[in-house]
Amino acid sequence: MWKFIVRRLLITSPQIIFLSLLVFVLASFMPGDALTGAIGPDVKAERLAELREELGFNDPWYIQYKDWVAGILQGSLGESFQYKMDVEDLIWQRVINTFWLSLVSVIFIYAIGLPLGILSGRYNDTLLDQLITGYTYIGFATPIFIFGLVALWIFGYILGWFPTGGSVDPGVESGSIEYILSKLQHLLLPGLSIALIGTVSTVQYLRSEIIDTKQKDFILTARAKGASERRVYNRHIFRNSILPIAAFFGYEIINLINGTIFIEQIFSYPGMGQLFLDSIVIRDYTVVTALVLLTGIGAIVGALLSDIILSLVDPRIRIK
Amino acid sequence: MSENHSHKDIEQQVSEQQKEQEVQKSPSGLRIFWREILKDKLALISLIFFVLVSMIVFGISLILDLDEVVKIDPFAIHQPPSDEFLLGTDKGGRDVFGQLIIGTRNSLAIGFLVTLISGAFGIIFGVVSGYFGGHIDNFLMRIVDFFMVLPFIMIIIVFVTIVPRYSVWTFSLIMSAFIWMGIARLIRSKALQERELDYAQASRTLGSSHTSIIFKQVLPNITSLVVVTMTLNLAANIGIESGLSFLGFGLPEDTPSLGTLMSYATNPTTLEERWWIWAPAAALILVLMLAVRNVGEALKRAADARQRRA
Amino acid sequence: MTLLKVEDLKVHFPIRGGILNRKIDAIRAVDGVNFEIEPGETYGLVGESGSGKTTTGKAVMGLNNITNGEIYFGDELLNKGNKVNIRKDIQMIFQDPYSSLNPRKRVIDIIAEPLRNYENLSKDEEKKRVKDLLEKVGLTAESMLKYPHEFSGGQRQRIGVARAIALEPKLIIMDEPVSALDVSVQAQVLNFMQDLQKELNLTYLFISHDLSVVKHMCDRIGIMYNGRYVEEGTTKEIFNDPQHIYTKRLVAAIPDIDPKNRKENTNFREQVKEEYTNSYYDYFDEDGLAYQLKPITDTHRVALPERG
Amino acid sequence: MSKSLFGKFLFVLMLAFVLLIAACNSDEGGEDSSDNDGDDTEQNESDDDDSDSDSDSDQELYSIDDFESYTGEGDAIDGGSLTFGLVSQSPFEGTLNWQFYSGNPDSQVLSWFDESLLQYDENYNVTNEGAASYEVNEEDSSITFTIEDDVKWHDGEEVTAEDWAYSYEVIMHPDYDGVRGSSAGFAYLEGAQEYKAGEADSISGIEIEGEKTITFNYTELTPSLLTGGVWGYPMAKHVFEDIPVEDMASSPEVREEPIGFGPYKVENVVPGESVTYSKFEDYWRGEPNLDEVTLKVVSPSNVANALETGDVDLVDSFPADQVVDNIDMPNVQWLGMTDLAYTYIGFKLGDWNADEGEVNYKGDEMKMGDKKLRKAMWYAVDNETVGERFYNGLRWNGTTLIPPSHPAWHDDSIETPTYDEDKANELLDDAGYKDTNDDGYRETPDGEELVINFASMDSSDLSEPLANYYIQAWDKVGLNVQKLDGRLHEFNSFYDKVGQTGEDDPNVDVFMGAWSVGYDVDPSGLYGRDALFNFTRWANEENDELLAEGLSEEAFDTEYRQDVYSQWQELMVEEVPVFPTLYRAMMVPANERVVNYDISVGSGVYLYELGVTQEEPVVE
Repeated sequence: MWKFIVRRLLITSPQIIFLSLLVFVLASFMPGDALTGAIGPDVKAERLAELREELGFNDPWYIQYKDWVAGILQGSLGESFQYKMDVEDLIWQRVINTFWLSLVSVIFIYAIGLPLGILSGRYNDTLLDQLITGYTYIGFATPIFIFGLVALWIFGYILGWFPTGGSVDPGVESGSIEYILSKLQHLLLPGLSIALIGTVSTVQYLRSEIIDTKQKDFILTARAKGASERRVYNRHIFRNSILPIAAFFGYEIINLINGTIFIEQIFSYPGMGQLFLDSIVIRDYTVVTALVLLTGIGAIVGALLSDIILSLVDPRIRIK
Repeated sequence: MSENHSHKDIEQQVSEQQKEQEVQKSPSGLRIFWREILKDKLALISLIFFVLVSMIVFGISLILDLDEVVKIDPFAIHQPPSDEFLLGTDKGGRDVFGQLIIGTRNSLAIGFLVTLISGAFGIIFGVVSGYFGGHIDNFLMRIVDFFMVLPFIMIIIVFVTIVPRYSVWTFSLIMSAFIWMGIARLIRSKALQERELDYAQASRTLGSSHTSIIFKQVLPNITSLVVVTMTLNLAANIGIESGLSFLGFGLPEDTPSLGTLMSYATNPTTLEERWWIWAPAAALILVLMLAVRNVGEALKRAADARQRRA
Repeated sequence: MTLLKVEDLKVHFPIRGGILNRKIDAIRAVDGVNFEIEPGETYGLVGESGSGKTTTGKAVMGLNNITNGEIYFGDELLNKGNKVNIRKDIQMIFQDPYSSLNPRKRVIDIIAEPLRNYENLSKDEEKKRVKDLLEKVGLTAESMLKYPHEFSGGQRQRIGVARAIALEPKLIIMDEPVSALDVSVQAQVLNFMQDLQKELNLTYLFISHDLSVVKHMCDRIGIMYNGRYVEEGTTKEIFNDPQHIYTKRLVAAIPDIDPKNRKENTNFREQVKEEYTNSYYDYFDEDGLAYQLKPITDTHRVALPERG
Repeated sequence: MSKSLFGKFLFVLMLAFVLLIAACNSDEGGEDSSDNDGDDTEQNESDDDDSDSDSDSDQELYSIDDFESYTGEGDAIDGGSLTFGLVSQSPFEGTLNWQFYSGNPDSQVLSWFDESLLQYDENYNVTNEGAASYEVNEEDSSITFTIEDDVKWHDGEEVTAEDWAYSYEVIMHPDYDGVRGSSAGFAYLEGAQEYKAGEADSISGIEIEGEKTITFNYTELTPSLLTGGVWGYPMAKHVFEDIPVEDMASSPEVREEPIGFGPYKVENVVPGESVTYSKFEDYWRGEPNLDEVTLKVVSPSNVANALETGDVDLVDSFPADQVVDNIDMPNVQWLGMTDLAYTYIGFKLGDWNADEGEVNYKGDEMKMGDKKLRKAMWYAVDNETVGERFYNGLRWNGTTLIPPSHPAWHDDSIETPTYDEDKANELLDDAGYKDTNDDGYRETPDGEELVINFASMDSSDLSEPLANYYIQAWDKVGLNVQKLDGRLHEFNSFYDKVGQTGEDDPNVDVFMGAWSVGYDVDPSGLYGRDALFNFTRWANEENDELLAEGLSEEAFDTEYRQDVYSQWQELMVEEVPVFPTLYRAMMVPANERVVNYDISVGSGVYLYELGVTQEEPVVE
């Protein structure tokens, strides 16, 4: 197993290098730079030119890339020009928010998806199943930004049940119960928005998996041997269908990130997605590069994780 | 082949199930599709609806004067629907109905283009990879792996900020460049199976070139998979396009898409009070995507003999 | 003059592993095989599955990369470089009549495929040739516009034959051509192939696991085990005077239809089996591989260890 | 997969929804026409939307003159707390130090807990009302400042002359990487460049004359020094002393526990999102009124809602495109002032000579070289209508390049072109721009096709409609104007194209952007011969002279300076390298309970006086 992991890691390292190169080259083609935003009558152009030279904005991209790699080797992702702080600290601040959002979403995805999938699969072709399938039909067709927007409108504005922006109420003592509750309250609506759309594939997968498994011989045998229906479902069918779902989680990471970009924008939630869009606009290259890279690594690690789980679950996949 | 990547394995598992229908593969795949759709009323309605909308939209946009639609009228800002403006006007006094028509056309056009471009590329890539196998496959799949882990929304956004002048075409190209991998992978695993079948080997003993085998022998055998995947991709691509436009990284306002109209709803007053600007666009996106998916699902069933209704 | 000469043919498939996915070992599917085929004869290649017989056939056909060895067709070395050239003089008939015909193609397209590759025929000429070929294999001209799934297995195999003879090859490699067919059809197809052989002056390389079929079809037989030859000889020699214990066992296993001999047969099989178990290590080396072939007569060679 | 009845049902439902919308429209269309007949009594409840928007389309007009910048005095309760909304799509950066901050959001956070030692009047001249008073010594070109005795940092230390000098040393430090340090107060300061180059250990022009007294020696005196030129923010030396300059911006002293000497001190910072302040009892002007202030980021799309629900009491600014929709909000009072900014349309008249460091005015060589053409384009646009229809009067026709936010310098007596299509046509005909090939567009006097490329900055929701509207207007007088690259440009690529680095995109002929104006009225940073940001690349000698005179020592005489700038404004109207399109109002909503607050500068109302009339925000 460790060989498998090490080999996967070896394969992924060129991917990461390519990714960083790609982002760097792209970033160097973007019009403007981090100093464009400072233009105004109070700031002398000479000062900006000076700074450009000092900060190396004028260097060709490969020089900048070299410096950046050198920085990484020393454990630094560089400094954000806009925020005047180390990129890793800045991203950490936001990643933690996105992490909570993703976590809540994932919890909801499974908390909603598993029961619905099981119900739908167990009682297939009943009214309940049709309701659930109907939901997955709509859910599949609904782009997340439309759903998020409408959810914000209805539950945030019209009903006023949820806050319409931010990640926590101001002034709440960090670490207190109130703080956690406030955080949760801010997470609920965006998290639900992601989950209600994101869970659809889980429901569908689970449903068809269960319907499939139901007719497999070992289930029929179990039934024939007199196992109770509940036992059949809990011990045999569920366990058989659930593992692949757990394994697919890793692949889901990239979708989750794509989802958070929209949701964070709509709910003004200060996470990575928002940081990314802002940094694009103000040309905070170090941040853009770091974020894309980090996301890429996240996706790679996610895929790796899934592969490992899958190979544990299904020995056929394991490789020598 | 030697490199085992588990996506592949999952696909193989899936395709094992398909194997049984392999044997019954009949030449009239498209006819089966058609029969399945006729049988499935929902899919039929969806198809008719989709074709109708496409025809209306492309038809009207032929006679609609784009300049007139995007003409700014400071004396008609934010008009509610009326006889003059069927769906009211937006912040620039522009006719929303006209924009909806043009926007649907653009969204559909981009959806089609992206599906075709990314589909064509993905198919060729996948079929070559799967057909040749070995080192070629290994190398090509590393490329796919690389693209798979790209946070494609982010990269597309970066790209869009770079390209100085973009149109429906360039935008479609940019999008296609980052979403061809799924289909490539699917086709590859299919092609891997196909190439092991004797008919492909037979063709080689008969002196057919690789190109001819790929295009004349293998490809026709995976059309059903291609059709199904492309249909489902079409729905997804319309969604991605409108999402990007919504974020402001899609087409410029002068070339409205459904996402552009949606993005007006980021203004809370528009969201709350001027439903006529965004709600029709939202509904249209939903219904279009539903319709395309319905058709796609029906096709999928048709391709999978076990689930066929017809 | 020999038509096909295979010298020291080796086909190895790498086993990869380790962190860098390097080649760490190889499956020796074919490991040093020599044989010759004379024009006009039917040469049988026999062995259980995994013995390397199909791989050998495909290597001759050029469908496998060969690791080592030479294949001469007439005077010509086929494997210049590493890849074996495909010659239109060699054709192949596949085991599975279902998968060997492209289900999306009409019969005319299937049979005309080699013609289109090698000969520039007009549409009408092509049609005529296909019609002739179909008639030659006993199918009607109407079959031309049908799809493979509209035919029975035996008919399909005939289509496969029609395709194979379209280019008027000298050598046809048959890879278990009837094993996928009903027994009732098997004999029919085999007889038809024999007739065809005479009519077109063909040479067959007949690959099979079924000794009774081989006995019926072949002039000479080579027996493979684990990628190597254990014995080669004329049909008579192999069946009447098997030298290698493996061959003996194979021959003994042929079912006899006459019920009178049943008891006798059973006893004989028991004996052979016992001998096989007892003397296994006399006939195979410590890796379970066959030894080098030693000629016994001009035509008969057996893989036996150096004695004394 | 089994067929789902429900799925089918939903699909039909969606279809019905679409049809319904279509049906609704025709219905409402009908009602609308009957509205016109005058019987709108029949409208039922479901038409509420409709009637709202009807009043919308009636386009109520407002004027900046209708609004006060002051909430007025009221019966403020003792103490109380207030929530301040920082309107921003993105979190604030959190560089909470005047020396290092780079965006407006941070400056909003800063102004609650730290302030300048200098106080300005309504014309942005330094007064002696602030924490420091000044005295100009004309003989040796120096200015001496004296800090009030009881000005203390939040940690109780005195704010000293040393602190003030220290902020100069930090900004001019070779390792300093912020954008400040180019205003007159640094540029004219003796010894500053030597210090910056690392040739001197201290700035020779700064003399500390006592604990609270400091003298700055300048190479020459210019009025700019006292209109924003002198850097008035001290930096707590006892806090920062031991931190290397390059690490200061990311230090916790800047980001987490910043101190200042303003009326409120920072209690807690949630990075990027919110800050809580408590009152600083030893504030030098007196004890602040409020006990506590909370600042939090509110996104532009949420701010109206946040105000309505009392979630925030006060905001730093309000999205211009939403003002009119919310102006009737019942629990809110609207404060207004003329913004220090204007929108403009500029013409490319040359390029940048990087070697000389000055503009290379090419005049007639350029497509837009003809003054009459430029003027005609000014006449062709109807800024009045734009202001009224798009901004309901909260932006209005701009006249000169010094906006009325600087009442002392803005000359409203100057005649400037206003919308007159005939006049525009006449000017174009005169100049020889005629449609010679009947394609509906005018050709150049040489008979060549004239396509004018228009680069417009994408800065707000209305950018696109406005740009299109201007293009339509020019189209009406026969000018073929096209958007550069067929779209608007977000600010990065806009500034790249107009030449922020000196490499102008040769395709740009006309561009539309906006400038904010500093306290100092001196326009040479934007229109001087050696100004890189003079994107028109226009210059002439009269301009050079006037701009120089405006900064001369004589210009300390306000009347003299006024006259110089009047002449300059007139010159720019005459030459039209740039014409202003819109002036703008800054509108700030405040909850009804907020009193003693003034958004303008120099009103004599200070932040520590801010109060509330009741404990809880007024909600509808």
